[in-house]
Amino acid sequence: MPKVITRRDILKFTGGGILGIMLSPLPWKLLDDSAIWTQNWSLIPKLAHGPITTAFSHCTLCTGGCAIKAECVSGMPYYLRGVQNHPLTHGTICTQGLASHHMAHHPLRIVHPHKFVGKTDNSTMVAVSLQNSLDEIAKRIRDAKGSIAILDQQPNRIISEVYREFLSKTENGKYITSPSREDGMIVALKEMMNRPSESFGFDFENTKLIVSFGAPLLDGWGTPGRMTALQNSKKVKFIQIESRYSRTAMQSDEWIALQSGTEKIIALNIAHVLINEELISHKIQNSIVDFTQFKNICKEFNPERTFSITGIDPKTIHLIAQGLVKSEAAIVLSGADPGGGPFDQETEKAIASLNLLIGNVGETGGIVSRKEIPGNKIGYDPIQWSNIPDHSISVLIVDGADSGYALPWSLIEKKLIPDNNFVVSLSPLLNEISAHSDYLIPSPAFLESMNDVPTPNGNNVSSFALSTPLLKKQNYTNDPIDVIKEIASRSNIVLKITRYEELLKQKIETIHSQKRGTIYVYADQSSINIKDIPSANELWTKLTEGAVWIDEPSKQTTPGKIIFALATAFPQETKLEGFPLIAYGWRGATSTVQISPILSKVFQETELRNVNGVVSINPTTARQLGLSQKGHATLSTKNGSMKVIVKIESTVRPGIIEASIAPHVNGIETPRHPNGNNILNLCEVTNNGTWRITTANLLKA
Amino acid sequence: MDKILIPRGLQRTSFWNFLLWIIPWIALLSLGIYAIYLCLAEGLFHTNMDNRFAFGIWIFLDLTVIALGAGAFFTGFLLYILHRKELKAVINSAVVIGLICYSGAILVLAVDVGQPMRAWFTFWHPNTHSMLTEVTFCLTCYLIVLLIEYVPIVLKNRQLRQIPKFLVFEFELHKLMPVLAGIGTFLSFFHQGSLGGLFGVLRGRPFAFREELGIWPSTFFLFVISAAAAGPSFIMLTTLLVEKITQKKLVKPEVYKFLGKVSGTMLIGYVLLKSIDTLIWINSTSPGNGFPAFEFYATQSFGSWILFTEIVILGLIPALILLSSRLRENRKLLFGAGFLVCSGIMLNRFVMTIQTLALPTLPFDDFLTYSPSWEEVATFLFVIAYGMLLYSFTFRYATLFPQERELSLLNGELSSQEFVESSKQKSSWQPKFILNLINKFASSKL
Amino acid sequence: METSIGKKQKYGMVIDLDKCNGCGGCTVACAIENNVPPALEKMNKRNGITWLNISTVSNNEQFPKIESVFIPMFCQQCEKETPCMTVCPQNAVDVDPSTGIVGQVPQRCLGCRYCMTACPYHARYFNWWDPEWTEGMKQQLNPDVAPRMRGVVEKCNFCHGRLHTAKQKAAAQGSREINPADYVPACVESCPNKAITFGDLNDLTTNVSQLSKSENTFRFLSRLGTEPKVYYHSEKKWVRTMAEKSLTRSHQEGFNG
Amino acid sequence: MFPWVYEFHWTAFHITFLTIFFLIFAAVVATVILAVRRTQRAEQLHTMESIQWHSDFEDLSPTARICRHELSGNVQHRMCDQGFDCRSCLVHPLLVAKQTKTPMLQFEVHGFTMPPHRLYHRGHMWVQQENDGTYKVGIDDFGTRIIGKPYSVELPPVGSRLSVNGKGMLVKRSDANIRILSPIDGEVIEHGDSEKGWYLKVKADNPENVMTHLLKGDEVPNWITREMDRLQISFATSGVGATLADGGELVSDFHRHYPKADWDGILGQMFLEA
Repeated sequence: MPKVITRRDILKFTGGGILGIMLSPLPWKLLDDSAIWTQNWSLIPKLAHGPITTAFSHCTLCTGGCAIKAECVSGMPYYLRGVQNHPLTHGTICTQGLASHHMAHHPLRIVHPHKFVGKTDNSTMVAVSLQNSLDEIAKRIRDAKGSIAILDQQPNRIISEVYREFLSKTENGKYITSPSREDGMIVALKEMMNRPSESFGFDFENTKLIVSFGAPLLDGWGTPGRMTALQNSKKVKFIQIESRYSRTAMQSDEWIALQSGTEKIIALNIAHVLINEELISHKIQNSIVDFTQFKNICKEFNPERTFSITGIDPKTIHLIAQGLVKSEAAIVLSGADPGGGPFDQETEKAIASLNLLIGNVGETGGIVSRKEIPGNKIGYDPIQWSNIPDHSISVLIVDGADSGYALPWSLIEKKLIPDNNFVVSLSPLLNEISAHSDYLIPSPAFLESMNDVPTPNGNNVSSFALSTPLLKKQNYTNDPIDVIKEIASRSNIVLKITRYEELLKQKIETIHSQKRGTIYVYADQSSINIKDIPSANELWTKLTEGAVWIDEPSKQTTPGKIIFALATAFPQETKLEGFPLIAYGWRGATSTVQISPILSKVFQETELRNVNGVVSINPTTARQLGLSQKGHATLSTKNGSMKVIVKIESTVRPGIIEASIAPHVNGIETPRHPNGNNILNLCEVTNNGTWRITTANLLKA
Repeated sequence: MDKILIPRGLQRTSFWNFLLWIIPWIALLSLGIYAIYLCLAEGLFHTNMDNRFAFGIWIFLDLTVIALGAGAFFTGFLLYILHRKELKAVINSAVVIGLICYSGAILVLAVDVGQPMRAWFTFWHPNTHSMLTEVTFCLTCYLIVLLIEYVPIVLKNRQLRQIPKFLVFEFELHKLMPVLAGIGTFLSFFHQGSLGGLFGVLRGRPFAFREELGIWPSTFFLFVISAAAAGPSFIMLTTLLVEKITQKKLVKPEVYKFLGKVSGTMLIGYVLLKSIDTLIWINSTSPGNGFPAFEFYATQSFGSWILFTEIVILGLIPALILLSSRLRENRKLLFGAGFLVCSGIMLNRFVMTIQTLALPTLPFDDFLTYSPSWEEVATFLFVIAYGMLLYSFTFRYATLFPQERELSLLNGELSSQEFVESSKQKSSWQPKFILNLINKFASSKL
Repeated sequence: METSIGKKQKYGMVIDLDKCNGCGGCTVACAIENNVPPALEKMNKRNGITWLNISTVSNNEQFPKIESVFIPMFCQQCEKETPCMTVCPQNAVDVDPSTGIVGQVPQRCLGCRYCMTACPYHARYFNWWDPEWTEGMKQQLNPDVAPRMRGVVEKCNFCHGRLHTAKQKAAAQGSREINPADYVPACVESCPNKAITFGDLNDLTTNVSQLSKSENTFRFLSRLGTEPKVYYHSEKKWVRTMAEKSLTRSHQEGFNG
Repeated sequence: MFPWVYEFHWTAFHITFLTIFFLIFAAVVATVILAVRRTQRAEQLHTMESIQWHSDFEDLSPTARICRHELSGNVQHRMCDQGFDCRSCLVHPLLVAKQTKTPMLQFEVHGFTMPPHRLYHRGHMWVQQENDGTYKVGIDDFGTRIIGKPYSVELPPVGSRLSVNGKGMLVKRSDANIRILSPIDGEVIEHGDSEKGWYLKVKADNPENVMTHLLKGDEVPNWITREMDRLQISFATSGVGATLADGGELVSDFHRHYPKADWDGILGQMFLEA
């Protein structure tokens, strides 16, 4: 061994060392591991392992009542699909429904009762205990100077009955439902026929022509699967009378592009043609008490005069009128885009009058009466927003999770007593309305608790199903029914309720005892007559495991005496100081709920649906305003202004501004995000409870 | 301070001046490192590239830089294989520039790919049909060759050469240089070509797609020739730049003229072939795919002027200047033409990358725009700064221009002449030799 | 390793554009099925990941004569000289000869994005960000599909996970052929209007092979000669004319082309 | 790349492509290995010093590489390509044979003492044959004067070997280290010190051919003239602008007179160090 270590030795050692290491498996293993690491690093989630099972339930995101079949891993649903051959949905669920299992994991999920301290625009959320919140709510109810109101998103549920019972025991309680989209016209119709306690639906399956005034029939209306099946059957002709080139307008057989706000004029113009061309039978004429009066009103709406305002060719009106009478069965529908708000009552009446004039009520393929779900209590009817006096509500409890995308906060605010109101939100998520509340009590998220699914709007027969929980209920959530129970007991109101499940069982017992209808069982796709089910318990089991009860159709009756009570004069032309602003949204995304973050695929990554803060204008309007594609602009109305992005589309009518009321960019931003300002807040809410047209200006920013 | 590292007899600015010169580049380098860190550690969302504009400024500049760095292989080829001794004056500089360009490009590519740790997969399961495989293999090999070629330059540093083994190794390696130059030429031929082929094979991009000649699209050959044309011009320009910055004469004027002539010869061939290729593309390839070629130029920003500029203004004109020995005599024209050549190659690479991606393919596509993010620009500035530093250090501590020592006479010309005058009378010896030398240099125009 | 059992298949689709109402159900179902993460705040149409992207295209008329059509665009599964496959330097794109499906191997993908520039349909998506789900949503990922990491390219593979499951099921039943009902991609299944027909193009009895031969069925950029296996169908003449056009149209229109 | 990885199939393409790639890679590696092997062999054969000199010689300025026959006026222009080793030069004997002039002997050249009985090496070393057949080697007057007073001198130990153009001595100064080339091959048998003067006594390997390559006769004055030129150029380019002639006499101690000059560069050039 050499005594002195020379440079040569060091070099030899280093060189040999490197060579040795290179020949060993170490560097190659490390190289390989580096690649494996990039495939498995902590940034990529680990997939769940476990048994794959199937479960059935129902979507409760909206009132559509769609059945869902869930693929689950270790009991956790990971993929939802429709139930094949389902009699109501025809195996379809909508885009939101596909992702409804995500809702429990929404980034805006609330996991503790909160109160909001400070002014609305910059309030802070403070966690509070449930007991304190309940005490405070009860105290405010006891001390209320004005009325107590509950806003119910999905009426006709069992909990709706509890709400109504609760309100009936308060002084001046008001039961409010969200502006209904599917049956706005039905309300008017019921009023004209004076049959308030009856339920009506549309016998689409037997109809030949549907004339729709802006109803988003092919864009999530009613039970979406029913409408798409109807469209695919090609047995029905769709005529869409709408100002926007909406999805429904696009898919309809005919689109009549009217000027927004002239729906009433067109309806009465059609009525005029029907009367003028003597297309109305004497029987109908006789049943209408104020027919002469109506005839006189319609005279004002002659084709020549209406043409000057609507720009719709009289020939087109003539053809529609002819079609309504000549086709075997026809239905005239109303119902605007959910973001656009409901029609005013006059318009609804004018549209409803067409159905009465052609006599389709109670007829096959027309508007039919349906039997109620057995055991549904009637009474303490909902009140329309327009019928609530301004500044009259002291305490408002908002059920569910109204996103606020289809109900401007300004409308609610108008009805609240200024500076002395109290809003409680029972929502699983922080959203537009719950962010405006004083107290927020987290309720179970979708598919976390057992719920009943009543008849979807617009259906011609009643149905009942259960939304069986697919997800574990979180212990921080409070069922609204328990909250109401607690509030009642603290405000000295005695309710005759037991546990929610008991109520459900009672309901099912009643259905079973009536021996009406059939159930459709999802697992084996079989139909069972209710009479063949031995016990209510078995019906309960079948419904929880995935089945829907469908009522038998009711025997139809003719309308009887009809009073139109319409007093519409031909509108004066008014000059607008700006452009009409038409708000629009998408059923589901703009109705009652927030959307799953995965819906960002549709809003953000395909731009298939515009996000909140995007306005669309025609190229001519763009030139007029000097705006460019995807440019920034300021949209201002009397109510304020906000920054928007301009989209230039030839599909938009020249001279109007279409504004999207879809969710915030990817549906996961906080509602009070400074840029997430809701366009709805710019809309002017009229005394009719609508916000259909606002005058707005668009300036290049 | 660092005098013991500076080659004997070469005048270099003081260490403090040098420090002042490199500090801004180090600052830029640090900014680039930060940008690279962001891209590698957090993801490529730091860039403004997207799914439609999947290649951005990085790929464009990589192609440009590799084309300009072609001087290394082409000079090596001319010197070692064709024995054009004139080029000995710039070969070291060409090798360093080549090394900077190639290593910089590879570094940017490593940032550009989403999973750089998997880069070796290409060697493990290569798709031999892919032009990118060819590029990867050749670039890797050629970078190794360039590094080996760079080693002698470093080993000849004044201190390192004191170690006998190093100097002997350098000497032996230098004797084998023609082998490496040959391999380098072969590799460069293929990767320059494959880089052109990258876009030429894109059947789905009718703007870039070209007919095949053998197994390669025509852009393969166009890229090789255009790189061979641009490389010498770029060496010409960089050498001039170094001369301007250091205020020294580094190479003899003949070298510049020769580089210009080489560049011009290659360029005229390129312009001819490019014109033929364009005509074939306009009349056959593009309409054959259902895309009338003129439609590609229908958009406002990329009109047909771009084609005219590329072929005529930045192609034919500099080629004619460089081919005329009379015009080459004019320094301004010579370097101006060199600049046009480099710009032309840059424009060509821009058209092939950015314009190709900006143009729509589907009938309902939009024309796309893209502007790089600061991270993308900073990453590229990193390469510039890295190149500047590597070149500066090499220039300071190694001999990049063998003629510099001789030519430094010209700097000392005045004082030498004064000396000659005075010594003629006073001294007993006659400095004939130095007189000859000075007269010889003074008579040759630069 | 999968062995190809039974006869050679050539899976393809026909999309009836007249039926598509642009609801986006297919896009969402696809994302859920294939574990595509939701968008982050900065994501948009150009840098997000939608294996199935829907574009709106309108005729060149003015309001109210304007007509629009929705075009779902995703990997067209090119049969011949598959542009993305030939360019991938490390064989991360493969075409399964037994099914004709163009697959992407994200575990081998380098992220060079050359395939994306090669694809004329812009049907390939790069993971510019790390995938992000909320904690709960991570529990709800499809256990059959591996999530992708940042820096790799991904795209539609006709729901390869479902094909795999169907094959396993067939194998368990001792069958050499999968039951066509067991293998339906998520987009096909979720379409409320049943606008997408899926199946074996080689089997002349299937709806899809018959529809693909219909007079009003066309393919985008078929003139490039890559033989895509995704067909489109429309009774509207202007839609078919639009599909045949090259670029001029969108330049002239300029708006939301 | 291997058949068992991901259903890989060999194609003609793969084989061609990979063959080319690996051939190239092998060629590159082989080149480097060859260079390393040659270096090792040079080490074993003790040819390192000569190779080193060749490398240095390549880098010398052309002004320093003038053939001795140009100095003697035998030819007009000629550059040495043999590393100043006329023993291996094929042209040298021919030119010697052509030589007709009788050499003119000079003791003093431009003020430098250059005794004609000594032979001179281009690295400013003289060689003088001793009576005992050994050779004495030292730095010439020109060299001594430009070095000035050295800080220290390292001489090769007795018994060590010298080779022509290899390292002879190492002169250390505060601002420069200069290695001085050995003029002859042989074994060191004795050396001087600061008192006796810095010389080496060498036993030559091949006494017949020891001095063929060294300058002699009237080559020396011309050589010194050229060296003066080179020195002046060095001064000029180092920016001092000094003139060698100071009132007609060459200064004896350059170093003391021009302390600001780039002495490192000047000495390196004058002692043929690149």
